[in-house]
Amino acid sequence: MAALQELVNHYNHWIAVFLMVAGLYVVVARGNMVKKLVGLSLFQTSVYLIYLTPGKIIGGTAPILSDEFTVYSNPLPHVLILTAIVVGIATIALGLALVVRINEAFGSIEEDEIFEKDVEA
Amino acid sequence: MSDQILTIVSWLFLGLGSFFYLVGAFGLFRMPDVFTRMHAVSVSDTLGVGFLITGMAIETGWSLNTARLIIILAIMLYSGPIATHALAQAALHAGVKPKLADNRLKKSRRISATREIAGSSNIQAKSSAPTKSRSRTARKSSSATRGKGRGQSSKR
Amino acid sequence: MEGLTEGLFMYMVAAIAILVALGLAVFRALAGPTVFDRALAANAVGTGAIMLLAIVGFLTGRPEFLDIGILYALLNIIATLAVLKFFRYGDLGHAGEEPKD
Amino acid sequence: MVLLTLMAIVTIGVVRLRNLFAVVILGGIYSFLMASVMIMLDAVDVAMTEASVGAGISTVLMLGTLYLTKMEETRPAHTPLLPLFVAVVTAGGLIYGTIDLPPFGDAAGIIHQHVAPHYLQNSIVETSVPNVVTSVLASYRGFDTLGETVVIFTAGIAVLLLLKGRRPASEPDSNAAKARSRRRRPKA
Repeated sequence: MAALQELVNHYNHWIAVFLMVAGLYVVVARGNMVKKLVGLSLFQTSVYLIYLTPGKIIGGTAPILSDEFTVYSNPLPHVLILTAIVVGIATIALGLALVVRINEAFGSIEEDEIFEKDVEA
Repeated sequence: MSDQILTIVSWLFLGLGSFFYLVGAFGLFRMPDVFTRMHAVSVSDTLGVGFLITGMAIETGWSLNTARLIIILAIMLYSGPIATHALAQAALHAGVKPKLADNRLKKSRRISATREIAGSSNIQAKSSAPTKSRSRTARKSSSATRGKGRGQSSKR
Repeated sequence: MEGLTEGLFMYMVAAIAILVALGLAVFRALAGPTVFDRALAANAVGTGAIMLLAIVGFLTGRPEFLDIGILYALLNIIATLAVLKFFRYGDLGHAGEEPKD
Repeated sequence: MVLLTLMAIVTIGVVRLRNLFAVVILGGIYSFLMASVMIMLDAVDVAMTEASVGAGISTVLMLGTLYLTKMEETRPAHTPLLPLFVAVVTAGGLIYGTIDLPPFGDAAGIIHQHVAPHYLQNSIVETSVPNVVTSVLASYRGFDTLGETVVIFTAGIAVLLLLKGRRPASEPDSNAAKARSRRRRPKA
């Protein structure tokens, strides 16, 4: 029973940790640059989840004020994450543009092949 | 009294919607190839969503939320066929052959008959490897009818 | 769910049905042999997200958020069409169909 | 919880698949699921942004990049034992860290004590905007938002500079590049 309580209390955190680690793994282990960027966005999304989780209050409602409700979830993480999402997509767009340029210069988006060609050149 | 009737009616709609939605999802899960799966998804996209939204609208009564629900329903009713059409066109263009489609063609009747038996006995077999086919229109029409038949039989 | 009165029971049923449907669609997206299966499953997941949003709005008593559902529906069709156009023509900006802004 | 589990499953798919198209499509699914989770966590504004950015813009951007580059990932050359080890160790440390976090949905958590009550009580008086997120974003933390806009502007300029000097390999190429830079505009 205590274990179940623990699971309910921390399930969001654990999933966020899993997503984060999966993103980290993709970024580190995969050589394909587009895949790396997907992993980067996975990592970012897990951070959103970690931020938003403590802001929720059970029985609370979204922070749009209304006369019928008194308990609201915390609006502060929402604001931070809004900023983070928009900055994140800017990062991804820049990374994708870099990938396109790299593909033009080296004819490949695989890390290993690029290293080989770089050594040759 | 009329409130109660409305509640019961909305419950009915919600239950029917849930049922059809599940049916569509199971079709997506079990159907053998892209085109039949598309057919199954259309069940949940039209009947399921339609019943669910109608149920919610009845529950809400006349308000702004009803208008929102109706807008969502309209968008989904328009966008569903467009997306499905584009999907079918793209799949055919890419050379994905509808499964069990060629038993209407005379020349390969015998082969396809055996294939049909194999296919119907093993519904969850994965779609066959994409092969190029020249006579696309004939296959398309026959696949449509076959897809419908299969979908209805699985629904019961 | 402490506020689970009888009127909300059917919403719970619908929510569970949609969750199951989402699970099946996700399975198809993972297992689907062709890319079109995945695109179809993505479309189904988008639909499920919209319906879940609406149902949850009614469950928690704040159905004002249906606006977001409209946005989801529009996004869903745009994303699906983008993917399919990509497969059909191999390019998003094909044949002058790119919107001129 | 079910949604979170589904997200984890989709993540496994993203990690394992090598067809980049499938990865991008799964990324779209992932974004939709994430947006649903955010709805559950009462973050409706964030959910809206995540759906439009994650499922809309980034899918389209990734597809454009895939068109300009390659569609299939090569098989990894060496077995990823070291990254796996690093990932598992990191996961262990992070999970150890989560034990001390306040339980989910606790109204007595520290986060709810300090700044947020002020916003919730006073924003309607001070800014007369019912949506607290909007009032905080645009009024209390307006400079943050300005900085964010500057970041996007910089990124847009950088992308333009990167893609501008491209030699046109073929006609549709330059079209797509233009489409990419054009599509970036309205978001900023």
